Amino acid sequence: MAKYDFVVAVGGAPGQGIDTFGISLGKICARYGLHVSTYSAYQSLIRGGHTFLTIRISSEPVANHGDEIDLIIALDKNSVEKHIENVRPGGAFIYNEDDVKKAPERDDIQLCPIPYKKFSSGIEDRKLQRRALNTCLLGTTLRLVGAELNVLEEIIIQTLLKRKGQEVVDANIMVATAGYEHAVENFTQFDDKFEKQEPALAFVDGNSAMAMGGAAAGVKFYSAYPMSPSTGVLKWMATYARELGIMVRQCEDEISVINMVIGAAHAGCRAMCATSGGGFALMSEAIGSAAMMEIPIVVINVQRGGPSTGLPTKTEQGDLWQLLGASQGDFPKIIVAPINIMDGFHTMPELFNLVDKYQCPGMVLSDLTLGMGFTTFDPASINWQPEIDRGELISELREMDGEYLRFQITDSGISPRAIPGTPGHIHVVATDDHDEDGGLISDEFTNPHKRRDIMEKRQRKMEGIVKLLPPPTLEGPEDADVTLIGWGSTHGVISEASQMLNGDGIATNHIHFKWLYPIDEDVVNEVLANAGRSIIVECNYTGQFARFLRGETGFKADGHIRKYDGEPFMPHHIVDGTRELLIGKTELYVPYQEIVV
Amino acid sequence: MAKYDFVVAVGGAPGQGIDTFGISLGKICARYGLHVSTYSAYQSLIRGGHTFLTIRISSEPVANHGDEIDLIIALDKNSVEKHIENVRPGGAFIYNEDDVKKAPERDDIQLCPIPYKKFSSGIEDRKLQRRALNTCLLGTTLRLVGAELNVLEEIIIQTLLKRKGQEVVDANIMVATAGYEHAVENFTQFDDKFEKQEPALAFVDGNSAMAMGGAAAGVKFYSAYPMSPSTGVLKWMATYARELGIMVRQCEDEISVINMVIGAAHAGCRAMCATSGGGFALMSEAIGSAAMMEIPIVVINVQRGGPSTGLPTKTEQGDLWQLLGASQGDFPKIIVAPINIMDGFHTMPELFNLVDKYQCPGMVLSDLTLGMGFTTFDPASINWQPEIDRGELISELREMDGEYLRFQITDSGISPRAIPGTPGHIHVVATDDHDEDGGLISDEFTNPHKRRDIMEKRQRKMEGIVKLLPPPTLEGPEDADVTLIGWGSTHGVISEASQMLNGDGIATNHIHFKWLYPIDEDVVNEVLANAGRSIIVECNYTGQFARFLRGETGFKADGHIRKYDGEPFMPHHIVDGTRELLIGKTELYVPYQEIVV
Amino acid sequence: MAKKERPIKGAPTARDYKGDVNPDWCPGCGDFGVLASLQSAYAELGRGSHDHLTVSGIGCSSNLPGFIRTYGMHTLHGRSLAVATGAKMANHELNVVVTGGDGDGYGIGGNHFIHTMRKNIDLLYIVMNNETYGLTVGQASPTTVVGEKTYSTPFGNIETPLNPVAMAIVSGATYVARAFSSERKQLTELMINGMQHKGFAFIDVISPCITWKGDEIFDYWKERVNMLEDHDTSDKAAALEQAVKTGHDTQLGLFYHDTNSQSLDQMEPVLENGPMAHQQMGVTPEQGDAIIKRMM
Amino acid sequence: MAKKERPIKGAPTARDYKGDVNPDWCPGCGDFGVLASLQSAYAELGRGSHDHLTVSGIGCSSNLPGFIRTYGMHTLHGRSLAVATGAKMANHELNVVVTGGDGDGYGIGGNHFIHTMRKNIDLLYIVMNNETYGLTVGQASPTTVVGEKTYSTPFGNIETPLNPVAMAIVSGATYVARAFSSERKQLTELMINGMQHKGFAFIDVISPCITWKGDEIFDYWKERVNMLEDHDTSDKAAALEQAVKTGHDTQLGLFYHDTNSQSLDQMEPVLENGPMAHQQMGVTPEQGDAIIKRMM
Ligand SMILES: Cc1ncc(C[n+]2csc(CCOP(=O)(O)OP(=O)(O)O)c2C)c(N)n1
Ligand SMILES: Cc1ncc(C[n+]2csc(CCOP(=O)(O)OP(=O)(O)O)c2C)c(N)n1
Ligand code: SF4
Ligand code: SF4
Ligand SMILES: [Mg+2]
Ligand SMILES: [Mg+2]
Repeated sequence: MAKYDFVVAVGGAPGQGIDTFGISLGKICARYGLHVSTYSAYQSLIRGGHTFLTIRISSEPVANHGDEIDLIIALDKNSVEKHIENVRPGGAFIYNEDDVKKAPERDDIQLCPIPYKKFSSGIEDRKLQRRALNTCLLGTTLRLVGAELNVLEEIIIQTLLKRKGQEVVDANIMVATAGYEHAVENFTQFDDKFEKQEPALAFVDGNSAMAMGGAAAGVKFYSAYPMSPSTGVLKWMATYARELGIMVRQCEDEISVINMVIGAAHAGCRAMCATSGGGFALMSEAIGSAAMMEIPIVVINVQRGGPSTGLPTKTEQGDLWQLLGASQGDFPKIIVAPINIMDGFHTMPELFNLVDKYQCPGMVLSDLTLGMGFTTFDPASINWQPEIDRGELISELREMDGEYLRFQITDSGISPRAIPGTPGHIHVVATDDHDEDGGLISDEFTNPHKRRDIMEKRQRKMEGIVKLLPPPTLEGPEDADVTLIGWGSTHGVISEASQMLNGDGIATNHIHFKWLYPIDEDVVNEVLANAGRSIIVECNYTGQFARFLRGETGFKADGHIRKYDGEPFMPHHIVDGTRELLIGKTELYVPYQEIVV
Repeated sequence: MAKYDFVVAVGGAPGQGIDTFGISLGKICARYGLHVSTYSAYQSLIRGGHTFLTIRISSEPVANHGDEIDLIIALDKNSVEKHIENVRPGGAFIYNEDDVKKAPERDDIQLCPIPYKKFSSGIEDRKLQRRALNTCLLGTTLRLVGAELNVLEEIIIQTLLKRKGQEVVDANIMVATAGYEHAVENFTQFDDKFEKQEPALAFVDGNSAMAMGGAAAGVKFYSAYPMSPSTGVLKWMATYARELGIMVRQCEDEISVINMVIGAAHAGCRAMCATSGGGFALMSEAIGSAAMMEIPIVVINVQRGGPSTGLPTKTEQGDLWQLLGASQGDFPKIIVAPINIMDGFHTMPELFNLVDKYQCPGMVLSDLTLGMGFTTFDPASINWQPEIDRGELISELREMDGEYLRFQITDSGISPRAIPGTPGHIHVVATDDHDEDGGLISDEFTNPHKRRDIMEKRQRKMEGIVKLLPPPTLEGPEDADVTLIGWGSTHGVISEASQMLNGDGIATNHIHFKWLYPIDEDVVNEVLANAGRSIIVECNYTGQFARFLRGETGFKADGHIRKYDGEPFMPHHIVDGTRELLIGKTELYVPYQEIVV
Repeated sequence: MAKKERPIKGAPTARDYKGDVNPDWCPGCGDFGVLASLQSAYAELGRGSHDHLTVSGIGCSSNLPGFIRTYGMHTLHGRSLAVATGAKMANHELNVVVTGGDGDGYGIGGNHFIHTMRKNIDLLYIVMNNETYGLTVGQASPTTVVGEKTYSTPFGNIETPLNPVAMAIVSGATYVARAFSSERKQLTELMINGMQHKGFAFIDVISPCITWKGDEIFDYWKERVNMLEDHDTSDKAAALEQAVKTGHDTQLGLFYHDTNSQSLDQMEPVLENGPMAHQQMGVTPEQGDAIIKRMM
Repeated sequence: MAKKERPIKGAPTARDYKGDVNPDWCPGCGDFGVLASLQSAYAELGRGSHDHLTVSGIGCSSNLPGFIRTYGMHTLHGRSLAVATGAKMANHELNVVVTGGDGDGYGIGGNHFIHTMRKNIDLLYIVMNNETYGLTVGQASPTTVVGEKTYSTPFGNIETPLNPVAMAIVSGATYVARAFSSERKQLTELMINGMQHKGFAFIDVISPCITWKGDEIFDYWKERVNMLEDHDTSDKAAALEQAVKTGHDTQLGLFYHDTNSQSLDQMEPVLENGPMAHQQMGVTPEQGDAIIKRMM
């Protein structure tokens, strides 16, 4: 089968059911075994807001929203005006003809006006009528891409019957059918059509994937304060709390959130929380306290556009230095940036095993693109029973020679950790520095030699950690002319850009960082030795990763591609940037964002 | 006159008046025109605490507490036992003979037991009797170093008469005289003696110096939440609030502290606050908000030993990365680390002029050594009327062509700033991103092009700032074999170590960083081009500055001397470390702390 | 939002306080009523529009300063009271009004809430209480009632809501009221009196969120609210008794008014020479000498 | 402080709860009385010493967990209640007691104070209220009285202190008392009952700081305190009326006891299967399948 690669986008106002459209279409693709990657350009839900959801569909795994849009569905007049130019020549544009006085003018695409009022006149409930528009246009969409209507019907029943009742289901099926049939009669299908492939996939967003990963890793305590774009983790956790036996608490603020996580983790639960930049800032004091008390916790930061409240609904990779610098002093910590949505799932058990073993905070750096994006995955690729290694955890009375020392000085820096309630291991953990048995160094006595010993004990854990972290990955030819270097969420888009460049005859490879801290200088430099003309691609202004990487390894890239306008990279941004940088006029390329929402 | 260089140390329990001893002796030195540098190794004031105050006295300016102690005064038994070994051979040891059953044994020093009970038997108030011990031993001290008793009498009157009354003054003078006379009869004076030199100096601690600098810079609003070792700034401000017309507010927490500063600064005051690591962590969210609303503020972080609550009474340079990473996203900011106590004074007006001009947050990185240390200074060296440049501040109605745009896009990135209350300039500042007139980008509309423009406008300010910041200083021969590199508070101790190395025939120079962020890569590399075998000296575990400097400039030092046991460097630590590193067995030298409190 | 100050001819009206930007709230949101009342109240006060400073945190309700023609600050989530206190201390001649939501003020901002009241800072604080985190799509807030199903409590909230009016009285606010955004006249009056009150004035305004609470939410409230009557607003214990009452009805009106206590700016001696922002900066040579003398 | 669990023979006594480290408080500090009472109360409760978790913030008073033979956490300044809530939710079979100071609990920790009470978390919270920031050498705290000269208020404090007892009642604590560290018997009893109370129990303990308040501070308090008598502890309005009383005298005793409300752990369905810390971790294949199904 030839590669299928098709991009659908849908625009409209909040409340018009863009999410529903996206989830339904996503699930339909999943049932066809087609892979999906979505990106939603949206604003906070208040009047005047506008959402533009891009759904890329492919017969092969895909992890970015692509360069061109084949088909756009406009749910309101605003979207007609805004997005008529965004369809590629030869594409199609579906809209509600009741919305527009004058039909949009473009003769290089197929215009597909839908007489929605007519189709929906049988629906008496006005609100229901208004809300079903998206389903109608989805019917039309399915016909254009060659998908079957009955899959949509199944999904309507699955998602709406229990929550909304038969009437709503019937209305939706009715307009979907009308939209579909109208297309059969009036519009031309795309040449490339949906074809079923095995296996059928599932459809998930990035925040849920991380929550699922946490649940699989054995998280028993989750606390949160709402903050876009991280709130989806809370939603998943709250939804599955009872089914899976997870304690979920919403707190008065983020300070409370992380301190509760610390309390719960100390008492024996795997515990985590998620937030975004501003919430993370408030948590930063407690990150250091977890390290000092040697309590394993996991904190997820789903980055959004900064600085400050910034761009709550836009993406950025702008919090790397915040995580690197979170809390005063030096202490063991782990920072990891999942490279795609499903990697978010897999990362959680990996990280929990590490933080349990090394009794330190672990931080996950996701972002809006990843957290609020959707992808498809093969259910068989999910390991719901990953290895759970809790490290040296004591929860029962045991034989000991001599006293139990909570912070025993060991070669590995790891000291066996007893949880409260365990007989025979009573101890105090403190955020003041302390000696092996927990006695305070600072207040009661201040011994520089003990301090040095315990500081070195703690920091020795970093030596163990750094050896366990996988090196950055190298994809593409070993000796390439150009090397694209990225970190975290941009893996998919850089990967595709790299393939495009190779296709255009520019030998390119791709080095990608997932585990960000600690970094093993020698190991990383060995990987970087494969670099050709090197270009670091990241989604922030100052080149946070480039500066960090140079500090840790001395590696200075030849050029940089950076974006900080709130919108994520599209593959051609990187391809164009690479060409510009190769010409050598500049060391920094900042792509122009063509699609404006 | 030959160089006079003498180190006195006094040990005792809190409540025994070590501070009083130190301040009195310091002032006496100041009146003699002698320079002083003090370091107090102390613990939180609770029972069992112990303090050991080192006072270095020199005929030349001095900025560290030296390597050897010539004279120790023990105020309690504990100090006799603990510190008898800390006197250099040939030195002297003064103690209260009532405290000890068996006289301490050392035949290479002069032992000076004082029969305090006998001397003070005339004081009826038991508490007063107990409290005057330090004055008695100070009397003895003065005799040993060849200072005159009447200077102490003057100081006793100056500091005690008004607050405590005649009885207390008389008792203190009585025991001081007894202590002095006893020494005349029984002990030998040191060969090197106090000699008056001009001008007479003043005596100040580092926190007060920064507060004074703030006042001179025109600070009108100061808020605080107590946190060691920064609380001295609050104390100075509260003491002088009424006299100087400064609004001083103690808040419920550090979050409130910085947000009040932001409010006050927005309303037109120069405003600042001070805290230590944990308090700064809580402030970090608001740092970014000041940058986003383009409100000039100054935040002082007086570092202590970390991580977390850590070592509240010990020193460290461990918060550099916390400041670099404070708050999410990229934004303009300035970080400066004063290099000695009086530099703390001078830094404040410099920094305020910069932040007013560039309307961004300024952060001062001091530490316990600097903040709680004392120094002497020539009153004539103090400029109480530094230039105050408030930048483009609008506080009156004025002619404009067109609308006032608070965030007008300009080449410099600077937009004229009107303060509330000014007619004709109404506007809203927001922590959400916004366009030129303050309209929200994020919530109401989200335009990537406007976002890019305003982000670039803000960041352009960094280009202006970086040009104004002085480069690191180079002291010593230009082409030296060894280059010691330091930052902030270690200037004095590195400087002395460098001189000692030169004296020992190892050609050494010293590069020191005060302005830490932003860094001009080219300018700094030009200075670093003078480096011989380079050694970075800093007071933390991971080499925070070394890693930062390498990231910004690519410079990788040949060796490192680091200390993280809570005690500050002494010159010989650096000299010894340099020798070790020159031998080349190691890249990292961690000095052993000999004096244990 | 740049809001060019309009020359006001004659007595100012609410229109003069309309901003250039239209509110971006959902049509029907309770916050519209609060905005309109505040515009009327500012007009009624009769001062120049540049003499007011409207400060908010983050939330739907906190977008308000963008829609009003005064100086405005749209600060961090939960931090409006601290910022406003700083501004007021810097220039106590400004009329500083703080607006925000229940999540902003009672949730993350709870500590500033109680301490700003304790200090009796001369502010008017208006909380648009919709019993939800509106902007973050409808999680339970500190005032969400028990049993309610929300984004974060899909099986029903099990945490008791807090009582803002009782909390305010106990914490030291000196003017404490509850209002309803649909009762515009009362609300406007409470705002005017609150601005004129010297000290911390607090109005908890029921300001329903139709998006997360449903269209029936206004009817729900209309049916429950009634006016506080025959009540001695100077009696703290009585005010508290009214405030802690539970049951079906919700009382609107002024619960407590302490006309004796002084606000912090009245008690702060350094303000005797006028607003800090306009006082002489720096240290005079004489002051400098006096300081140095104590260090010698 | 490692505190090897001592085998307890017979009924436990306060001695069994003595830590290995001697308190580092100034001789005469009020906190000694609180420590002694807590040791008695733990002993009286009769559970294994490893079944207790003593959590504190930062401050002189917050050093307490180091001096007592139970599991202990000495957390961040102001954050003890949040940490304790997490621990309690993770293992509600632990007896979790939180200790700290007025600065820690009412200052920086104020938001957790009101919200932990609102949620009626099953903790005993003991605040050693000395009306000062003891450890940071005596600044004004949220309970420092007007006029007092401190490190931070050299000309006298001008801010009204907060009323912890009234605040607790209004916020939703279900067991609210005031005690005096020198009235050991009453204090111990209140602690025992507070630990046995299912819900948030709060004791504001006057625990004088002799170092920053002077030696006369005990006499000052002895002369003012007297016992709350003839008071119906189940009547919230009456409790509030007592709590907001001002004047020379300070009442000691139990102000409010709500025996009807349920604590959060009692209401939380996920705890039906025992403490979270001991429940099965992870997702079973069946649960996983059910989750995936909803995503297809
Ligand atoms: C530190 C921080 N945490 C979380 C958020 C996310 N956030 C934005 S608005 C909001 C809730 C607003 O609720 P409320 O104050 O009640 O206002 P409403 O939208 O209901 O009017 C939250 C949690 C934030 N901006 N900053
Ligand atoms: C975030 C933070 N801010 C400030 C401090 C400094 N600090 C330590 S103890 C303390 C005050 C303690 O007062 P209180 O809780 O009343 O306890 P007390 O010493 O009076 O018993 C402060 C402000 C800190 N450790 N952390
Ligand atoms: S979401 Fe609710 S609170 Fe926000 S604007 Fe809409 S109706 Fe108002
Ligand atoms: S300073 Fe005060 S509170 Fe702290 S230990 Fe001493 S007497 Fe107790
Ligand atoms: Mg709300
Ligand atoms: Mg206290």
